[in-house]
Amino acid sequence: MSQNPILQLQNLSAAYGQSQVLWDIDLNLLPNHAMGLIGRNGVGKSTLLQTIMGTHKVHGGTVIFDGEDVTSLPAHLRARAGIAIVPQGRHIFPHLTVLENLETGLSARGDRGNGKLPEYIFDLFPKLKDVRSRNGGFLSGGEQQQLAIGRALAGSPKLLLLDEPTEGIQPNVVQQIEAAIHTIKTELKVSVLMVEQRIEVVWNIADQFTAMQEGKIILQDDIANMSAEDASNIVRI
Amino acid sequence: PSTSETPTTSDASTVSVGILQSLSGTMAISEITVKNAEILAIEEINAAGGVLGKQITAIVEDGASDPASFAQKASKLIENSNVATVFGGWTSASRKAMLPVFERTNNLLWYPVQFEGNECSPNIMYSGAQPNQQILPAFEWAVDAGYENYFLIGSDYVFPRTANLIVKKHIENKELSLAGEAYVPLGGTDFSGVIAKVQAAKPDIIFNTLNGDSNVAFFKQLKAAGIASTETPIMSFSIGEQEAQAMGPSLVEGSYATWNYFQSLETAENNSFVDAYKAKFGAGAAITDPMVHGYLNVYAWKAAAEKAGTFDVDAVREAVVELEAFSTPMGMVSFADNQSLVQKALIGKLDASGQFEIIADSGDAISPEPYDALTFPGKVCEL
Amino acid sequence: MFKVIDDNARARIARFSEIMNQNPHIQTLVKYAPYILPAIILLAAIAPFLLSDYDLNLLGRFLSLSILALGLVLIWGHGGILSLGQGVFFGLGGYAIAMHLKLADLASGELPDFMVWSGIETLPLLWQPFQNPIFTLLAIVLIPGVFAALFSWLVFNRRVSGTYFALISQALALAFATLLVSRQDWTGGFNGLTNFSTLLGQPLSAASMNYAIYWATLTILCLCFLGLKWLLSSQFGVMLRASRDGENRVRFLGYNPTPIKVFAFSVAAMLAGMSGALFTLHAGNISPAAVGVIPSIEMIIWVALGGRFSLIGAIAGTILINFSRDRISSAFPELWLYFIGALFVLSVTFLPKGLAGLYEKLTTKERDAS
Amino acid sequence: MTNRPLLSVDGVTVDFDGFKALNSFSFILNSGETRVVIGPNGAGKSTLCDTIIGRVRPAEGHIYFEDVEITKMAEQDIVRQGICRKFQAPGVLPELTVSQNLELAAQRQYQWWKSLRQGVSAETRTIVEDMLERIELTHRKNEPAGLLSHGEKQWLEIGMVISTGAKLLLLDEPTAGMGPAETRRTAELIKSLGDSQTVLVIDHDMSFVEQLNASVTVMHQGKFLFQGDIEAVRQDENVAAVYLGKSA
Amino acid sequence: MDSFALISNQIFNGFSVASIFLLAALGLALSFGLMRVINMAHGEMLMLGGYFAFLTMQIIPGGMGLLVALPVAFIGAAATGGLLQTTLISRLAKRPLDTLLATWGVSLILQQASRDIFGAIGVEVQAPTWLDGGIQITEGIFAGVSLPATRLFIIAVAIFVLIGLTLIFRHTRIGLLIRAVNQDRMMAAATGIEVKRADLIIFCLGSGIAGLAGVVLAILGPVTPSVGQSYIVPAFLVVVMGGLGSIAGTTIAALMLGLFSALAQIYVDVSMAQVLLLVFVIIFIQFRPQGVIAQKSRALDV
Ligand SMILES: Nc1ncnc2c1ncn2[C@@H]1O[C@H](COP(=O)(O)OP(=O)(O)OP(=O)(O)O)[C@@H](O)[C@H]1O
Ligand SMILES: Nc1ncnc2c1ncn2[C@@H]1O[C@H](COP(=O)(O)OP(=O)(O)OP(=O)(O)O)[C@@H](O)[C@H]1O
Ligand SMILES: NC(N)=O
Ligand SMILES: [Mg+2]
Ligand SMILES: [Mg+2]
Repeated sequence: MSQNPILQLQNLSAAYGQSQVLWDIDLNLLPNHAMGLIGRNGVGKSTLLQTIMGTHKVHGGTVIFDGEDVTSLPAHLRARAGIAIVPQGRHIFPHLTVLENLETGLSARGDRGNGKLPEYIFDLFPKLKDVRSRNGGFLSGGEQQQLAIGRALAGSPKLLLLDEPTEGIQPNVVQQIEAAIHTIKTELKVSVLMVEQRIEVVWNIADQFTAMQEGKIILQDDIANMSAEDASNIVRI
Repeated sequence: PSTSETPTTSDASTVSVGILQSLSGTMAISEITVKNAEILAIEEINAAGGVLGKQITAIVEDGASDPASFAQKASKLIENSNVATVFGGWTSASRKAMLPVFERTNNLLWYPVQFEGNECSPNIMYSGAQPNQQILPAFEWAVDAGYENYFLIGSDYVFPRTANLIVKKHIENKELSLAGEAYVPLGGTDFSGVIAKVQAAKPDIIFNTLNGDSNVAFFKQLKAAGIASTETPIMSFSIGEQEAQAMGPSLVEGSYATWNYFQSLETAENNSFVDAYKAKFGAGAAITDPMVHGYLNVYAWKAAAEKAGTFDVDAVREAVVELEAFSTPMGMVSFADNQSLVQKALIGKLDASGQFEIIADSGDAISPEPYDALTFPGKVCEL
Repeated sequence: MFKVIDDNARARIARFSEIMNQNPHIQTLVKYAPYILPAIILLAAIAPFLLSDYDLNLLGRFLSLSILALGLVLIWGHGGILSLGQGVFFGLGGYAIAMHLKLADLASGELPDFMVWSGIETLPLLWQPFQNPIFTLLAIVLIPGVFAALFSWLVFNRRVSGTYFALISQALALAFATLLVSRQDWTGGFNGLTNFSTLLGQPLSAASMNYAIYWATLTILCLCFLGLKWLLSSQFGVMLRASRDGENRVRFLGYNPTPIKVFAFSVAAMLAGMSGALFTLHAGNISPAAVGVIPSIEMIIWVALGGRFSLIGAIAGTILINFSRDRISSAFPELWLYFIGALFVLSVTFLPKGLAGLYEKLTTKERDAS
Repeated sequence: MTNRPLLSVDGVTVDFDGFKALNSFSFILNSGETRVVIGPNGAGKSTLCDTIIGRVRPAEGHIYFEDVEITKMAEQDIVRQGICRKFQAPGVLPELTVSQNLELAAQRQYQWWKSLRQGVSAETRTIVEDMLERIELTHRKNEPAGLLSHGEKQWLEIGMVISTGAKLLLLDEPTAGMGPAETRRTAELIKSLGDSQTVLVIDHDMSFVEQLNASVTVMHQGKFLFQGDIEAVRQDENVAAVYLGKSA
Repeated sequence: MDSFALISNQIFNGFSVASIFLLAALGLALSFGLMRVINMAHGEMLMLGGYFAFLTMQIIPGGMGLLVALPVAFIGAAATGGLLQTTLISRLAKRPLDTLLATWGVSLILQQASRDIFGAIGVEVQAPTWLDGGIQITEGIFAGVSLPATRLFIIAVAIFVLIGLTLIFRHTRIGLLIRAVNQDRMMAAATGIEVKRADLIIFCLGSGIAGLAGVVLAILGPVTPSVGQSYIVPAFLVVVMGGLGSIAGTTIAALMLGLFSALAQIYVDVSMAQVLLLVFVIIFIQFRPQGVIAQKSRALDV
């Protein structure tokens, strides 16, 4: 483990107005690793991802990405630095076509790239090809989820933040998405930080896991060290 | 502007008077010039020793182009600042709003602008033209010149509407014809529809009671539509030297206007007034009819107070109408029993320099008639 | 500015200023907060003995305007409905009473002066019922209320709201003012209606009449204040805030938000109507200049400065701005527009909850600290 | 009384610019039953809810609720007939408190003038207190609902929908974003409703569906595909092909 | 001239009035679409355009002046709009109704400032001689119809702007990004789009177009501190009718209102036509509350 972490959070905290929701978060994610982030509803998982992405304000602490302190960078510059997000609720641009939605993802490359969509997006999600000229807002939930991941990949990110990517997705597509995330990690060499409620998905994909409770990290370990018992404790059956 | 918050009547050596014009809002541009003229008169009088041995203190208030503000400020001047009299007002709306205040407090307002008549209050001195001192002389001039088909266009407020009501009665009476009548909201600048109607009606002459900036739009769009003022002459009732110069004389050159005073009047009194004004307010200033009325109002008040030997409103009011004709930049004038000014009407034609060449006048001074006998039969001014 | 001060009043003033002087700190403000409101009402009630006629008249006007401001708290603060057309309802109330006052001054068969010079020969039908004082009193409230209900129903029922509604209501203000001006024969046109001499047979110029109108205004303001306090804390207030935050959600719980918003808008319009009528009595005239686009939007700034969620704030904002206008525009007429413009920018940007919000923030901070 | 049809959807077609999200779809729900609707993303499940509740109007077909045709009724009138829906994205009223959200749902006095009074009835209060317990939000009842997390909002919304006392509840993915524990509790909540409320549940979480222990309708491409209990669904090849995939 | 010619004339006038409405409304519609913000000081961008035209033509009088004035006014107004956006509007991003009020304050300040600088009375821009005259139809069924060159010029400017905007929005990447920001600002930022710059671009563009409208108005009438105010309310109505952020919708709405206003003026006076314009809009929203071009979405807009 001599590698430098791709993402390093130190003492990170965040708040909504007066009420603080993240407290002193410390977290390291290694390159080409996937981390599963689990915890009950409302503990602040989405807030944490938003804070890393820069769409939510950092209240205190630092975010170091790829060796650089990005704490004070606005979201679009973090995107250009190589962070991409698939937010909870997907946030598809409803009045852009699927193709156009994907093309917006190219902005994250700044002036890099040739302005063309990477082919692997359609390899991962062949369905998107079929609906490419339909407005994003008209897609079903599963289609939108695939689109959201595709859009995030269009910018060739180094770190992909996934917020409950299987929420509301039909079982066989969940499998596809799982497979896709696996491919993204292993073949595209993208690090992944994934919030997920389905422990089995975390199990299948992640190398590390982190459990949160009330805005704090309570447990962090390699997935290999996580016993079934741990898993059930974490989610407090 | 010189302002003061404190009542001053207790001071034995001065007398305060109010000046109430719009210093802000749409009317400010016109009314500030009247305020200037009134201030000029007060300063001249003070320099010459004041009135009844007292220096005049002018308390200036802003009517803000809003009738309710005029009423509010009038009562402030009278009740808080205890002024002896007030010079001010321009729009009829402001005058109408102030009238009850002056009647309630029995103070006196000196009003300087041409208006639609149909009013006479013991607490207002009307020095601006009554309809029979501006509109009707213009109409008679047009009739004499052989124009038969009249198009009336005005801003949508009381002066144009009433003036046109009177003109229409007279057109009917003379068995001439009305080509059309149109009103545009004050400040309106879209004349496309009106001009289409003018084109359709082909009038001999246009009587224009538009106010302010609407005139620019009207003349421009008329020109763009190919209606030349040489073919269809325009007689305006609210374009003075200031407006003409701001509009660019080339746009309005050759059109007519009727007033009781033009800057181009060649008299010694006028020349010295114009010089004094320019010396104080800048050589570029244009001098207009309402300014002269504002200026002469102050002198009339001084003369009346001196004749009465007091600033008491009732005494002053009685004294004004008994004054002999007095000399002003516009010639010899006097106040009639109905408290309006006896004055001549002048018809001018605009030249390239933004000045009016006086091409006709009414001859004798005209007695003011607040109610046009043809339009409002049986109405008389009872003071 | 103090005119007559009797001993009683002197004592109260002394006590009030003692409170103010001794305790310059906010903490004490909190301590005395429960007494401030009664003290203000008391001061307002005895104002006729404290103020010059002119200042009393001004205060009367501003209290009248405050009634309209209360309505804005209801619709804008709690309903999320930004109306840039309150001048219309203000005008309807103002014109209603003005029409009555005009007619009351006339001998039978006579016409108001402006109708004569507009070439009208018989009293228009529209005017006739206003000869009746009872009808007029009802009209002051009901005409704005009904008209507002109709107008807002047409808009809200089609689920048009927010910025769109603001823009449409501004167009309404423009249309109303334009209509008033262009129907000179019915409305007095640009001049408006002015020169009233009697109210219910009593001469308006009498000092006792001034006091009576002032106290009537103060009483009506207090009643409206209490009424609105009740309304805002009722279930209706909850529904109104719910419709503001999630119109569709409310609909899918089985409620129709349209009548809720329409009712609120209509109540605000009735308040505006009363406000206009009282203002007309104090000012002695009503004209399109008081009801169009610009006055309508200025009404918003009173409430924005005072605090759009606070009834007291709205009253305070109204009085504060209007008094400053009287003072500033006399002293520096050309500065007034810069002042009011800057006030718009600054209060909206930095004080989204207005002075009331600021007060709340300061006092709760103090409380937390102690 | 369980066999009287409460809702019948009769040959409904919904056309989005040529795309048929529902294609002559028919469907009957009996009073008191709990029905799960599953199907691939885009099968038309949410559209079915939209159509019942009046957000989307069908091009063809009719919808009857207790023998009253509701196909063309205004949304709030459909709700007043006794149908209430939870949306996929939680929709609570952010600036009202949690209690107030529930009160609004529970009091069911739909005429606006009836709201001109202070406070809510004792009956409403009881329903609300009870519901707060059930959705475990009692400790946050006086906080604005906007401050809740996504999952808490989901619960609140479920609570609101149940509190309306509607005869038919449409729950579109009620467990989206919930962990296993919450999911289980949601299932219990639904099962605890008993016969008084008929429930239509849409979800993709098979373990949740299993816990509900209800009859399952499978949709595909706007059409009916299969109907049966969960075991039968698992066995069906078509369902496996378009929906469940190899494992699950 | 018969009434047929009057009607034909008014239809033509309607197109020119519609062009002004459109130029005045486009900027509003753009920023409303992107930020849900109505800039009440937009009328003052028209006014600035007018004064820029005046100043330009002081330096370059004659026929060329007007052609130079167009870009000058565009850039001048765009820069002012940009300044307004960065200093004020961006601060109020999440409070659209408050922005409306704050920008009204700006509008008052700008009006008073120009009154102090240029005087309350209007300044005048002289139309170049190549805009004198026009097309007068003297024969055929359209006899009596006159098409003044100034009005043809206005229509041409509007068409030019429309084509330009369409090209930008449909066929450039910047157009795509702006549409994305339009629909989901948070997500746009997360995909790497600089949202503030999109705002700024749209705001400058919209203000610039208003500046062009100001030049056009200067040909027709005086340039006064309040010139913007006289066109701003119809422009707002165009936005209301147009549908959210849609150029096509805005264009159609402007045409409908322009033609309606011109045709109404055949039968009623200008004041009444203004009143009827509002009545028309209110009736219109009974049928199409989402505006001429409605955008469909599945989002539950709670
Ligand atoms: N927009 C907001 N405003 C105020 N508070 C918020 C907001 N969004 C979330 N919160 C608060 O922040 C806390 C954390 O919310 P967050 O959405 O990050 O939780 P989460 O772990 O993602 O939950 P879930 O599993 O339900 O998605 C919640 O308790 C909630 O009260
Ligand atoms: N307003 C619309 N316009 C066009 N197409 C639409 C619209 N609404 C839905 N669709 C299409 O109809 C189909 C059915 O959508 P629906 O949301 O009902 O699916 P679903 O079964 O709920 O899917 P999911 O499980 O992902 O929520 C989808 O393919 C979607 O693209
Ligand atoms: N008296 C006037 N011109 O209003
Ligand atoms: Mg979350
Ligand atoms: Mg769905």
